[in-house]
Amino acid sequence: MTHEPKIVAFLCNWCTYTGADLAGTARIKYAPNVRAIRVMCSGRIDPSFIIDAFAKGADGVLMGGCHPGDCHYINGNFKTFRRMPLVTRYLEQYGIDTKRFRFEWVSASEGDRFAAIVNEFTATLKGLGPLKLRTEGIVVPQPADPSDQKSGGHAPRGAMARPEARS
Amino acid sequence: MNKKLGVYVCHCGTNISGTVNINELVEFARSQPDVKVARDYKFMCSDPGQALLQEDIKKEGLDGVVVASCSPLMHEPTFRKACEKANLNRYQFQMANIREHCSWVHTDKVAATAKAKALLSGALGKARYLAPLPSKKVPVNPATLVVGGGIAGIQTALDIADSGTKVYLVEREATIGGHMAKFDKTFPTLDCAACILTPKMVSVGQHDNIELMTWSEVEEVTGYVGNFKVKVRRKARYVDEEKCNGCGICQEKCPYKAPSEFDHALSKRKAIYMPFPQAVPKIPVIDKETCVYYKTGKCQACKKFCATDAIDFEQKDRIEEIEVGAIVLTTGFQVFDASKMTPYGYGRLPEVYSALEFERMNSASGPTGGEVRMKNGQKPKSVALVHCVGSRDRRFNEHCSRVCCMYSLKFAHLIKERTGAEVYNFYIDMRCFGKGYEQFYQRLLDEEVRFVRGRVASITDFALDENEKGKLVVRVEDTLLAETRRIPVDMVVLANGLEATADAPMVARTFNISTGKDGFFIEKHPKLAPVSTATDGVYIAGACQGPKDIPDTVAQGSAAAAQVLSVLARGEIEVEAATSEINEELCAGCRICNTLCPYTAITFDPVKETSRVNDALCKGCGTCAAACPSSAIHAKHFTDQQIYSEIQGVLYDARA
Amino acid sequence: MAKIKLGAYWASACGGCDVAILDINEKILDLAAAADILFWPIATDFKYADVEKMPDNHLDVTLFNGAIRNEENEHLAKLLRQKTKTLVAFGSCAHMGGIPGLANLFNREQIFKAVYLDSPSIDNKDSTVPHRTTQVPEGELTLPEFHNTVRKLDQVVDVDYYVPGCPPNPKRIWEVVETIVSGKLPKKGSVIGASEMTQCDECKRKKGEKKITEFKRLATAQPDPETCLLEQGFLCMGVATRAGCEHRCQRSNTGCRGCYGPPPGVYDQGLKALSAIASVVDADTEEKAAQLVGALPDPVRYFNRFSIPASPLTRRAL
Amino acid sequence: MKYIYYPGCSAHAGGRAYDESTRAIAPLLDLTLQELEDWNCCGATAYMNVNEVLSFSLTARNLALAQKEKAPVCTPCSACYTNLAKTNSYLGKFPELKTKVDTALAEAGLKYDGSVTTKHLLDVMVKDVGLDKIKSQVKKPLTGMKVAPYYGCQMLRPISIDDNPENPSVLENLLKTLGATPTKFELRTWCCGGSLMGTNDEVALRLCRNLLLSATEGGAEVIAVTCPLCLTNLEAFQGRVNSMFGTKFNIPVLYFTQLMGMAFGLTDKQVALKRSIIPFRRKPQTAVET
Repeated sequence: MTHEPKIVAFLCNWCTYTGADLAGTARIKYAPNVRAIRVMCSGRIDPSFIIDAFAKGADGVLMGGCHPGDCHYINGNFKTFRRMPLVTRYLEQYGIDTKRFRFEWVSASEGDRFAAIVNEFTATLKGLGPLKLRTEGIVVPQPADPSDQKSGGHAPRGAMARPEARS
Repeated sequence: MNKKLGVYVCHCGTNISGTVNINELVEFARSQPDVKVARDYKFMCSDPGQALLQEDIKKEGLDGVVVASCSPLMHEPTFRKACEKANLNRYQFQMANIREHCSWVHTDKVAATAKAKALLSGALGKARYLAPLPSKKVPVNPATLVVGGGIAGIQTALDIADSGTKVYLVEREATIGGHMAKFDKTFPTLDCAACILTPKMVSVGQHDNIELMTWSEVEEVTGYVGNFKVKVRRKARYVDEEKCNGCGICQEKCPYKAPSEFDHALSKRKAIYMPFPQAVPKIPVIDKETCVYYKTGKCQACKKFCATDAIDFEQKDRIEEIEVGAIVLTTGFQVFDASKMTPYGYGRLPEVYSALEFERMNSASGPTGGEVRMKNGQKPKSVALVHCVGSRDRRFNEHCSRVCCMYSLKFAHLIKERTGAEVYNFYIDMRCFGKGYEQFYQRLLDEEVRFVRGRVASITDFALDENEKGKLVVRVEDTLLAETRRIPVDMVVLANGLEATADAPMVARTFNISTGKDGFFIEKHPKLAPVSTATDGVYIAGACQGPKDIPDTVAQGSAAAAQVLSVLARGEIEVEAATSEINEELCAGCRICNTLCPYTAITFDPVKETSRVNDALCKGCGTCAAACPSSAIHAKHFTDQQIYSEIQGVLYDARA
Repeated sequence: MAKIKLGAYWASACGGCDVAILDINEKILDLAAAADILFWPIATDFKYADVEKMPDNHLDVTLFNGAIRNEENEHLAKLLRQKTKTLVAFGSCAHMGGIPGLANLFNREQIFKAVYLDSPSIDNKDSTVPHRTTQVPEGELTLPEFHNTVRKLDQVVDVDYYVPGCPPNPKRIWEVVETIVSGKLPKKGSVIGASEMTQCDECKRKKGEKKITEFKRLATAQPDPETCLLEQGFLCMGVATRAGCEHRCQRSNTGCRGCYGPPPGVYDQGLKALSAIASVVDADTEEKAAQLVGALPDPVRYFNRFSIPASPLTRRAL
Repeated sequence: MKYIYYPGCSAHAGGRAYDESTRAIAPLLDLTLQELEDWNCCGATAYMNVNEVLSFSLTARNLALAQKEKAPVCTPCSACYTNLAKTNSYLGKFPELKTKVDTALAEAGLKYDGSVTTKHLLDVMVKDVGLDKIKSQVKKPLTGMKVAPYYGCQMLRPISIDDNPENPSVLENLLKTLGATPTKFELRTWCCGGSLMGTNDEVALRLCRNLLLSATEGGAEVIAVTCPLCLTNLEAFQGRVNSMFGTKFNIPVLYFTQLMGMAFGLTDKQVALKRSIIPFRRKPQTAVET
């Protein structure tokens, strides 16, 4: 059976998420590999989220925001495009093909474009095959639990591990 | 922590169940940790559907609800209300979008179901860490600021003030009235602009609830909807507004003259002047450049004759601070500078006029007393009206200015009426979309005004033959006759386009809104929120939002007034509860976040050496939280932990 | 009060941590007074066998410094875990992988090639590289297995406390010793001997609003000693690094390297610093932004200098 | 300053005065004009209408030859200028055209990478040499000389020299620098009729007549031109214009380079005055004993 890549998509509420909704209402069909996580602004997307998604088994990460100049929060996406070039190079240095990470400006009216991007991205990832990371029996570090203020930066193993996450 | 979550899967008729295996999804939900109940229903948004989760909240004591149905943009408010009715905080509700993002866009049932599981497990992941947030309300200051005293600002100010609430009207010029005050007639009804405008100007001047601030500009705006603080620069007028009674003797006596801005230099005004006789307020201003006193220290004619001793040569600018609950921008437009279009010879050929110059020429109170006259005093025997000057032209403004066709028709009529001259309209397309506009066009056709379809190439005073001698020759390709023509005329009137004011970007920054590619202010939604902006409590009306004729401008002015009044009427407004918050225990005061907030909600406390979020200003974009290097900033309802858990959730089936 | 039984070990590390223990100077006597040192290869003559002979949990506390690079490190980590009540990851290498962790951007073969074959200063005609076992006339010689990946201590054994720093600040070390002796330890898994806040809390430099117009390097520019290095365009990890070291680097007019690790609640120190610093570059177009942050020569080695094994990806994809 | 000089066909025929005067003044301005080896027709006139690819290939050959010289190409002829500039931009814009042209060039063992910059002589004089340098060479200012500055079309359209094509001013500025008085010349950017003179002379003559009218109305005593074709049409056909429209035009037409030469104090021979059909009499103060 061919490999079905898993794509985590961080979408801003006002443009790209709405654009994806439009693709839905317009019944534009696209690959089922993308799983959207809604944030209010692409500026909310902490590079750690992207890396965490890869660490947790995503084969690709897609980020969507408003076109620069159209940001609902005036210039939230400015911070996004300031960070993303570094994220790309960070991935590169960690040996992750940068084609596995895309950030796109998709407006609320570009449902068709959202679909096209997902299809194209899925095809690229199928070409690359599953992402193979490490590991000689290393447990993925888990995000810290803020309620646990004294933790060593990385909470004790499996702090947030859920049974379904280990397969 | 131990959560009690309820999961509700919606069939949405067959919209979802047609593609997603509902039973499998419900079973999956049941298998998930923390899930107390999992049900499905045909239409979750229906009353019985809502009742379903409300009962569970009460019976099972759920502290988190996940509905897998349509997009949150569709029904999140519905379900949030439902939860609140059952005493579960609205922020403890989470939605999984398995319709727009799943059943409607996929065909393969197996794949769609697998994805639905991922989206649901993501929602559960987030729900595990959802926390209740209290809704916050702030009182609204009942005063309003209107910026710009053109017809839009006048309309807005009057509508609001008539409702009995306070309005500050700030105008940068010495008088209100804006462009409309320069017009003679208005299309298509041809009623006199002054007759309909001046009464409104007067009632603004006299209104008990309107505080008029002319010769003033807004310097700085802080605060947020309901509670703005505004700094207004009252420019030195050199005339004491309290003392002056507007008798006008100073103007009479002043010996020095300068070209009149109001008449576009077609006439002269004094060094101390009111722009035009019907000015409101009736208080003159001294033009320092022209006034001889500031050069020699001599003269003082105005001071000598002023009965109320209102002249104050030493007056200085002063800053006035006002507090308002809402702001309406009606800063209007500027006309395209035709001298940029060299082939039309504006500024080079004396008989080529701009539209506003021609408006003044037509005005009874204008330089020629309403007579259409050439510089030599003669009536023109033929006049050319050139449309789309600086509009629909990629080199200058791509947009259509919407009013030029109509005011050119108005000009055509006035010229015919007053001179009987032959009138040519050179147009690309006639755009007569408004009420009564097309009829007006027909009427002009019947008045035998000439219409030549084609963009004018150039205007020259070079004559090729006798009948071109002493005339202006309009060279144009007549696209209906498919030939190039040379049409000699006595006078040319250019239909200058409307464009955003040069300082629009600066104004936008001051009021924290944005401008579009064409330079005009951007409305919140082009169709459903035409006078709102991305900044709550700041509204726009009239030509500052895009070229508009008077009816549309007035309509928008009233619309903005209605928006403002609905805010004021509420007395208090709910502010976003999902804001950012800084844990001062962890904030080391690195000040990374200080410059990031587009709403200046983050301020630095030099004493505590920590930053703090003003959550009334915060719109909850979360940009600061993403940047905070010590995780001291906590983006409520989109916390790191909620998102990490959601990531884990959507990857439920991935190898870790 | 009974003396505590103390152990200290040096795994894959430079030895600086052990030296730092000695840097508590005359207090070393108080230490000797408060604790019996039963195992400390750098200072005293013990054999692994001595440790193996100890009953389980014989040692009260072991300060374990260094990362887990090879089989020997791993064996000792497991052994000491078994013999110790309270195992402390001591110093950046044990805490986060430290400088040895940078090797996770390569694999064993690449490293051997660089070290034993390509290094210009090496004379190795018959291209010898380490092997686990080697046959010699006298019999078989063995070397500890060299792992592909460097791990931090808690990726091998359960760790009770973490003392960050490369090396830990002597003042902090003494405080840690006092805490241990007093027995008033915080809850398991805590970082001790460091502040809960970031460097900026202690750093005395003037801090204003941040807007980075270009990235500068000490090689080519001289920072003003009074104002925040970051504001001047000099990279400083202080914003995302625990205080406690007495901001040694900033005081010597150079940017913080991040050895004290992330403050509580931060998932990955490097990514947080990356996000923070990139967010404040003075760029309002994508082109400008790409060009500005593009000027950073080596993001990962900078932002994760001490923490690659602790990062979500832990190493370069194999 | 070194340029690859592309005279174009007319400079060696009808436009010799242009070529000679240019070569005469160049050294005074430290301007090295190295004629392009083995140049061929620029592809102007009929070619463009008969066979575009052929036309572009011809120009491309010139550019390919110039490419080896590693210096910008400078031509005095507006038609040549237009064709060189046009070819440069089209080869960049239209890959399919480029492939065709490349094959054509390959036949001749040539290759063109689009790197050559092309300039009109007037542009070189005013923008590269500079008015200051020119001023420094003016020995006999053309004081009082009323000159109609004629640009023609191809230097400004479709690809303009460094000036505002709708309202150019470089030629006026140059004339002022020489001490002359540029006159009002409304039609200074209009077409002279170009090669229509050969195919539809009625139209061409009417265009010429308009130009002559506009020029003389401005009170000019001489017309300054920047293109051999313009000169031919405006000068050689004044007789036919007169007989056709009953006008009495008799106005000399000179190349701006000739005027420069005069101002620099060169002899009538050096600036090839004698080649004019309509003789131009120099005012005493600019005349040089020969």
